[in-house]
Amino acid sequence: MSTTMVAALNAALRDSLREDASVHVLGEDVGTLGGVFRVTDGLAAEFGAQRCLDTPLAEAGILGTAVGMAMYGLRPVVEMQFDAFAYPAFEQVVSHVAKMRNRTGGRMGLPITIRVPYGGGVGGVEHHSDSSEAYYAHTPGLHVVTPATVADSYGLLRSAIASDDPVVFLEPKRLYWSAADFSPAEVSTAQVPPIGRAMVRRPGTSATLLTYGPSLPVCLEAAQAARAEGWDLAVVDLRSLVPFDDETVCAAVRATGRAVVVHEAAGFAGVGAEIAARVTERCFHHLAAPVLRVTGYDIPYPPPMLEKHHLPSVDRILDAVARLQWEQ
Amino acid sequence: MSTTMVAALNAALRDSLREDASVHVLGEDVGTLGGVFRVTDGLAAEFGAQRCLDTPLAEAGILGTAVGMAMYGLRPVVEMQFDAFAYPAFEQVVSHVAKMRNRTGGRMGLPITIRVPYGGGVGGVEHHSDSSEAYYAHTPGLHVVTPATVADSYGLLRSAIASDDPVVFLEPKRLYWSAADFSPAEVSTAQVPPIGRAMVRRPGTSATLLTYGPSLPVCLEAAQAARAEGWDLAVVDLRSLVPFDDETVCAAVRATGRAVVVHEAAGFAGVGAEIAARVTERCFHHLAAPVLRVTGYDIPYPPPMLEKHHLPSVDRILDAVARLQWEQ
Amino acid sequence: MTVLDDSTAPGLVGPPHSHGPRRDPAPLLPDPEPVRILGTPAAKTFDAELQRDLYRRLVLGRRFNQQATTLTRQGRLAVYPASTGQEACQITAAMVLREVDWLFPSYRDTLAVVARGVRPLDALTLMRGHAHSGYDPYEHRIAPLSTPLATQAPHAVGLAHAARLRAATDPAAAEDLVALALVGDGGTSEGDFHEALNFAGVLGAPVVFLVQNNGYAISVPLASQSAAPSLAHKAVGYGIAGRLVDGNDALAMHSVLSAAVEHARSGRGPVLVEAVTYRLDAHTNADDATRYRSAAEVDAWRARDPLTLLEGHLRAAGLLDDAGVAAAAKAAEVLAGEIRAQFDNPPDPDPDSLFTHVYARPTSQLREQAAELAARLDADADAALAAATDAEDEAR
Amino acid sequence: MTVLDDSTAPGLVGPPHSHGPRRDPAPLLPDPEPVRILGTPAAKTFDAELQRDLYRRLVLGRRFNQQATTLTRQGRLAVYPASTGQEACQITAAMVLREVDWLFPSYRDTLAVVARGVRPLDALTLMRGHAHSGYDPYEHRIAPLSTPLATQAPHAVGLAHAARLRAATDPAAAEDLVALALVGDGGTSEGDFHEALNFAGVLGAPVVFLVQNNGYAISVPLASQSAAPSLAHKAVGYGIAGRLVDGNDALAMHSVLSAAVEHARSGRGPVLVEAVTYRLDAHTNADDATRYRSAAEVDAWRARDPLTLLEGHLRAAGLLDDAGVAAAAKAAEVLAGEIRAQFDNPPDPDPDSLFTHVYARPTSQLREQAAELAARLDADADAALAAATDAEDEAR
Ligand SMILES: Cc1ncc(C[n+]2csc(CCOP(=O)(O)OP(=O)(O)O)c2C)c(N)n1
Ligand SMILES: Cc1ncc(C[n+]2csc(CCOP(=O)(O)OP(=O)(O)O)c2C)c(N)n1
Ligand SMILES: [Mg+2]
Ligand SMILES: [Mg+2]
Repeated sequence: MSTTMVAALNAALRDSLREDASVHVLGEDVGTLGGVFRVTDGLAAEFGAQRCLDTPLAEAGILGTAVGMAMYGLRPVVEMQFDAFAYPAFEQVVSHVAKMRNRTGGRMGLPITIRVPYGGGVGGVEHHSDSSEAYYAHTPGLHVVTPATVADSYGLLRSAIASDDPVVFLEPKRLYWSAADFSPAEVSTAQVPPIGRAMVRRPGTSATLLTYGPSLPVCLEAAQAARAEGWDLAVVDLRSLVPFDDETVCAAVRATGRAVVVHEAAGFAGVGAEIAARVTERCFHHLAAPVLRVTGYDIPYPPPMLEKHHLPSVDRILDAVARLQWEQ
Repeated sequence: MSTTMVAALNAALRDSLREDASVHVLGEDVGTLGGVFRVTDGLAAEFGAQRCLDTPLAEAGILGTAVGMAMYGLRPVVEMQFDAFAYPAFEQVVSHVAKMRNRTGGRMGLPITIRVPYGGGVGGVEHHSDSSEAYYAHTPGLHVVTPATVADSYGLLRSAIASDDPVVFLEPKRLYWSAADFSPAEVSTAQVPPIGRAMVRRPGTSATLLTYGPSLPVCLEAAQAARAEGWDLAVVDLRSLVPFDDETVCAAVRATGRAVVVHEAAGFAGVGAEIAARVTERCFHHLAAPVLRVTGYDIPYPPPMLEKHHLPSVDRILDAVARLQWEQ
Repeated sequence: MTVLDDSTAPGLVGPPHSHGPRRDPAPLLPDPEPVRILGTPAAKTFDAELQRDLYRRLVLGRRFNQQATTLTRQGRLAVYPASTGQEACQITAAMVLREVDWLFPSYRDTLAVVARGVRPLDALTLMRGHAHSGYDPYEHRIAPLSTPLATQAPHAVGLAHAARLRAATDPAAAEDLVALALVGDGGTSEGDFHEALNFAGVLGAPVVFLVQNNGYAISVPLASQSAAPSLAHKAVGYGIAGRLVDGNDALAMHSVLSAAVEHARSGRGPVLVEAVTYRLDAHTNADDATRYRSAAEVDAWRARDPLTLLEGHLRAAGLLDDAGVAAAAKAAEVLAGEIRAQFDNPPDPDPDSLFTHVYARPTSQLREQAAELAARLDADADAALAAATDAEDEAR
Repeated sequence: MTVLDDSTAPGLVGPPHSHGPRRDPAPLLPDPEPVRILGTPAAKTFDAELQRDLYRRLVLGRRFNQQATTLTRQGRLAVYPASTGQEACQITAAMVLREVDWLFPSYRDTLAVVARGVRPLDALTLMRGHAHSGYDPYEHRIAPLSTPLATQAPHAVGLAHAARLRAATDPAAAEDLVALALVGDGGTSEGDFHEALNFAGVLGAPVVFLVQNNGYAISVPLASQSAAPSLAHKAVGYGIAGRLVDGNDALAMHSVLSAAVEHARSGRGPVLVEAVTYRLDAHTNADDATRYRSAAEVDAWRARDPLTLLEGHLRAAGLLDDAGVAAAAKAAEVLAGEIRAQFDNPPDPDPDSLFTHVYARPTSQLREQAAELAARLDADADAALAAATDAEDEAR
């Protein structure tokens, strides 16, 4: 069965709402409209306007309300309409959502899922294409998860909603309409991927690409193209930025001795810096070259007509691979 | 003349207000009270309540108002009372302050200085000790500056206010009461340090400590203590996180072949990760060991009675230095 | 048990506590129903030339909305949030401002920007996807269209406040300006809206906030947005004047908005104006409005189309005839043709522009990154040239 | 020029536009002056036992504030923001709530937390610096004291809304609860305050917002905080009821606040109560209030001390005599002694607690970091032990 990422996410929400009466969806336009990306399509009709609530237009208010709901034992799933429109809720995220369990000595956890469609490549006007993962990944107390495949969209969202900890769930919006042969109905609970495990999407021997979310397909394409240059590239999909799967990542890097990190967000102090730094700390003597990064430039996200230059491309990835000091 | 950091900052504001009629200070309690740390002491009395304005208690409103003032040609200097209380203004910072010049094709720059007392070590209750530099450093369009000495507090704040770009000016609050022999009156314009240059605070031959703000004195103390172990440590004070002084930093690391980055903020995806990653990219074959990091743990900032365990200490820095693979 | 006779202990309690004198709320509260002029005696005394002018501008405005929507269908605009049905608000917002004033538009207000004199191509640059903002904010005294909702409202306050500050210290440079911030009904729910109104009230800044209440924030109806008697009732909570007006009545809009602007200009403080209107088109060309509102509702509001209302009134008043209608329509076609011509061969953006305006001067990091991109583009161009030469050689 | 006689074109325009029925603002507006009971005829009918109870609790509250302030001088508390002068607000906020209800305190509201039953040491843990929050929020139905101002207000709305949701789907589990959120006058300026009130209004959630307007946000006086006729006038902008009350009149506070709580409980919607009061002490022990307010002002408010007012009234009413005053004072000393005892040998925090509650289960990264710290502490302990042994050896 061919399923899009949007449909898989929708199925995950639907199944969660069905199985657990404490799950509640809320956000701007999630009800009648079914979300601007249709991820919540049909949920209000099936579960009622209260289980899938159209809120006033105020992101801090939405998340703050969700905090209160979670305090009372519900499992809110909040939709932020676009990456940059989650910033008004930043104080609630950092000062409450991330910290509540800790500040109450473990007595009050907040099982909130914050869904954020993120990243570019969809021709969005300004403020509609930010990659904001580093802000969340640097904030202790949050889990930060981002699926790159249709199956993971379903599975990781189920896991996020089931988690007793808050999860920032970053949905790569340019993969929303990607499709795969996948049937949510056939996924058993045991098959749902846990949060915190990376996945080797392609084995390889020459060098390892470390990536996540919207950049996974680009990396797979680059790995394919690299064969013509004689490189056999491994590709690791991180899936979860926090917790980070040091084990899988380090094993994959040690196996090749060379690595490139790829993401859309600006490079400076991005998550790629963390990955490069920790891989280097842990695999130093296995490395034949420094871990390189292919990322968005250190600029505000560009207007649609220029975004192709900004986004990591197959060419830029291959250029970086070429700089991995092969002649040594 | 013995001058505290608070006095030096106060002098910088005073001299800026005096020399440039477009400079305006605004924030919570900056007027009559002179700020909760007394950094704005006496300014309202000298320059009037309008030049040093007590605003309503709303950080997004303060910064948004400052944006409008800057649009009209003023140079607002905003005080955020504490690190964590700058988060309500995060959307204004990221979506407007950082982007306005870019989104208007260079036509509208925003010469705003955002002063943020940051970091711990002062026994503050929760939300009063965050190190938030990574959030800003990852946001293209901002300069991020943090002084560590009394003289730099004066000079860098003068430069920040004079800058045509927005500057997030992070003041290490636990150094507020540190004092040095320094007289603002004797600083000529030519001596004011430019934004973007790191400073080698202590030359050394064994390994290089890279640090900034509140961790500089700790690193200098560690370098002193390291002599007993036979290590001669260099200490670099970054002063400006954005723009980053690759030249000075890389030269200092190449000279020793070993480096440790030290900061208070949580390590994961912190600025230290960027420093480690970029130094490794640029100095790989000069490195005898991976660049290590000594940072705050990946936890919400602890309560006062536990903060000593969380903050980078001389011991932790020396432990890291010891792990720099000397026997190799 | 003895019970106190309060006359026995008057000194104990004294007058009620307060922190300063209390302002009278009455003048700050809006009328219970929106101000209207069309169909009321006031219409008779309304300047006739202004009425005709309003009509011509509304016709141009409507045509602008149509043409821009057509451009989205042709793929020449990435997106367009039309203000069809809200033209009386858009046009009067631009008209009541003097040259010295500033406009702070929201993402739906391209028409107001054009009405204030910006070239359509430049006003639409954001929606075309060529650059973030296509006009010079200082040339036109218009802030960039704000996509994050309500975030531009505090900017308006700050700018208006700054103008007062300058006037106080440097009377020679004094500009008696007003800042007009445009916000939607949905935008009033944001914290930034609240903070802006509060700052404006406390500072007494010359700002007017115009809320175009078109009944929806994308799909969310007003009832899910606010339980207030009217959005104009929010004003009293900030000590500023609240006004409620029929946003589809161009005469009322012009009258209430100019009064508000002059109220602010004269130093009597900020004003919050709520204009009750309706968005006749979908949220944007990408939206399917049938998902959340009925055809009957749209039809009822179409019957209150601001253009139809004004035309009917002007004809009945003898201020407009078929020739006048035809002349206005012809001018609108000229405008549409100009827009099409501007979009015919618009320049392509320069990739180097990615790096040039992030800071006043690029950092060394940005210079490195710009050089990397330039080298890649050169290599691509060389490769393309080589491929073309090869193809030519082969063809020869 | 012919001018329209509006009677000629009635169909053109029709009734004014609106998006649904308009709510009557009148019941939402507060009285022009704060509600008072002391010194009014209403005092006569006020339950006598309740009056005596209020007095005893106010005396305890005052003593609590004094004792906590003393602890800061002794270095046993890192900081204490006293609510001296605001005890009538603090005490009644706790009293009017049932066990099922929730309290959402701000950082100044330790007294309300203690008045609701939390052990003083646990309520003061945050200020002591031992842990972030010392009580179990579920045991007492009290959220942690909120330091970021107004941020807890939307939490109150969400919790109250959630209780309604559960009651609707699972009547057996229904709890008729009310959430009471405490905010300062300064806190009303924050965007979160606005968004919370708006959500409460739209959701019709059973929430009461109590604003303790003590005239200052640290040093900033009310006039620099808001230009509104009263802070209670903000309510109408959210379609919720606004009430203004004398916060130093314990009888009025109890009466207005219980009515508000029962209004919310009965499903009639949220209420915003503004209590006009005064903070007699400095902002915290670290603040120097003489920098921003005059002794004369403080004296004038000291004359309106809620405790003095109530005592005077009760004595005049024959409800209190010297013996009653002495008994209350004695109970207060017992409380103070208990607090001192609790602070005598409080447990030290465990360093491992840094890592245990960041997540439900620590990540592998946190386990590594915890192990590193534990190893370092062990090494330190070993070194200390060795040093001690050496010293012993030497001494021997
Ligand atoms: C801060 C923020 N949140 C969400 C959005 C996404 N968004 C764009 S338009 C819109 C609805 C706006 O409604 P309203 O303010 O009534 O203006 P209208 O579209 O009716 O003109 C939303 C939710 C945004 N642009 N900014
Ligand atoms: C979001 C936020 N900004 C700033 C502060 C710093 N701060 C602590 S108390 C205070 C004043 C609070 O005034 P008010 O709300 O009137 O409460 P009161 O102190 O009078 O009880 C300020 C500015 C804070 N705690 N949170
Ligand atoms: Mg709208
Ligand atoms: Mg106060």
